[in-house]
Amino acid sequence: MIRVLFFGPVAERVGSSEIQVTFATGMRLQDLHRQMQGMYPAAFEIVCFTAMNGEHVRDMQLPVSDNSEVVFMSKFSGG
Amino acid sequence: MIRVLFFGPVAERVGSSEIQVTFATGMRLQDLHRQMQGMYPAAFEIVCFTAMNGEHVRDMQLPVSDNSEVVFMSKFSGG
Amino acid sequence: MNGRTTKAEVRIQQEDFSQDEEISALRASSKRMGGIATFIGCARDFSEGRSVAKISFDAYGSMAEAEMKKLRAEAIARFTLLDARIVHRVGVVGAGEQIVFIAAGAEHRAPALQACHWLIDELKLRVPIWKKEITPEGESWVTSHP
Amino acid sequence: MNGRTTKAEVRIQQEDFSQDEEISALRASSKRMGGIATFIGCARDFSEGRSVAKISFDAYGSMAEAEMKKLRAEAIARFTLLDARIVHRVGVVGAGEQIVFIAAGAEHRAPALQACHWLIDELKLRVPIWKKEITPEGESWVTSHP
Repeated sequence: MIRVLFFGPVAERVGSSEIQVTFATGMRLQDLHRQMQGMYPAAFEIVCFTAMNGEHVRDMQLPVSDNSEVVFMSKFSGG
Repeated sequence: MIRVLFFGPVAERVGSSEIQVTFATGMRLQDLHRQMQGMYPAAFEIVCFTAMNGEHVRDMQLPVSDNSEVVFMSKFSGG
Repeated sequence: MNGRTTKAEVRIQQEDFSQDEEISALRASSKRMGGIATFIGCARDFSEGRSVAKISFDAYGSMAEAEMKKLRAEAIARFTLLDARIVHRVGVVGAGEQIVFIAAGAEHRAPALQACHWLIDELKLRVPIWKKEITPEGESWVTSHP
Repeated sequence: MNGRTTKAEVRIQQEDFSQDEEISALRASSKRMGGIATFIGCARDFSEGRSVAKISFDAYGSMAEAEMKKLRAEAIARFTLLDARIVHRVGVVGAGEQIVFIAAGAEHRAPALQACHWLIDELKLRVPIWKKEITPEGESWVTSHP
């Protein structure tokens, strides 16, 4: 299982702050992104950062391991 | 009478924080400066600013009026 | 060091913070500290032409705290600070209330002031926190960096 | 404005100051204040290779206060601040204690941070105050601007 988290404006557009996605062998971040984008197109209009297991990820080719925590995030507005 | 004030390191070298100088008609700041410098040469080695009646003065040709407060000051070190 | 228990240098919390308390914790780390620069971000009652009653913050808490810790360590190394502290509130903050606190202490003033400016700029870019403005007309998430 | 009596925006005083009190007075001036930058100068216990126990300040009080008021007005105009405060202690200050406090509040963070940096730099150049370091080996007036 992959835990996918959403926060702030993305969570609002998804209508949920966490969903579970079944892990598949050979899965890459871009596969997960594409799958989520298909399910929540409005939310993914504003997604511009991805984090895996608490770290910023720039390379979407990165493989996803089982039990990972992946977060698709919009631009930050803290401070 | 002119009140001449000294502060910090200048006062320490003069050995006093205030002296009275007799006013003379036509007196300019440079005259007062020269007179004080003759009396307290060690103090005037470190004097680099002059104030008259609470305002910075750059033009030492300025006339001094009677009852003025003149301050000969070393470089500031506040903050 | 002096027997008092002080709060962590980097925190995300709902409650307000005290500058006096933060500065005193910062100063306790070294008597060589000649300059301390701080920045406090407050909730404005007006933004882009609308009045704002409250601001609500959502955060990816574990990552936000980890990023703030990295920022603190980077600032200490980059500006040769003696110490630094970062506190960010989450939850609901009323207009005029404090949101974020940054403090940087160094031997001299220039590195402290530069580090403080750098820290708040980087925090806005790197730390996963989102604000929603609550106005009399409704609510909306903020997406720009003013 | 809100019925509390607050201290003057620009002061020279012997006693220590509270950041919480100063910041709360600053914030009371406007709810449009989004960014507050502060600078605190502290007495270091070490300067140019010697340990320093205390610092003693002498000031040309009336002119120092007038210059600090001019600095505040100039900073408010130059950086479009909503408010600013400057407090400088005189008399004897122990190692590690606070000497000077500057706060600048603006709608956004950049002008507040820039104004704070400008104010402490200009204060050191323009305000007639002198410090003497009291060390175990003796006393000496400071003449440089580190």
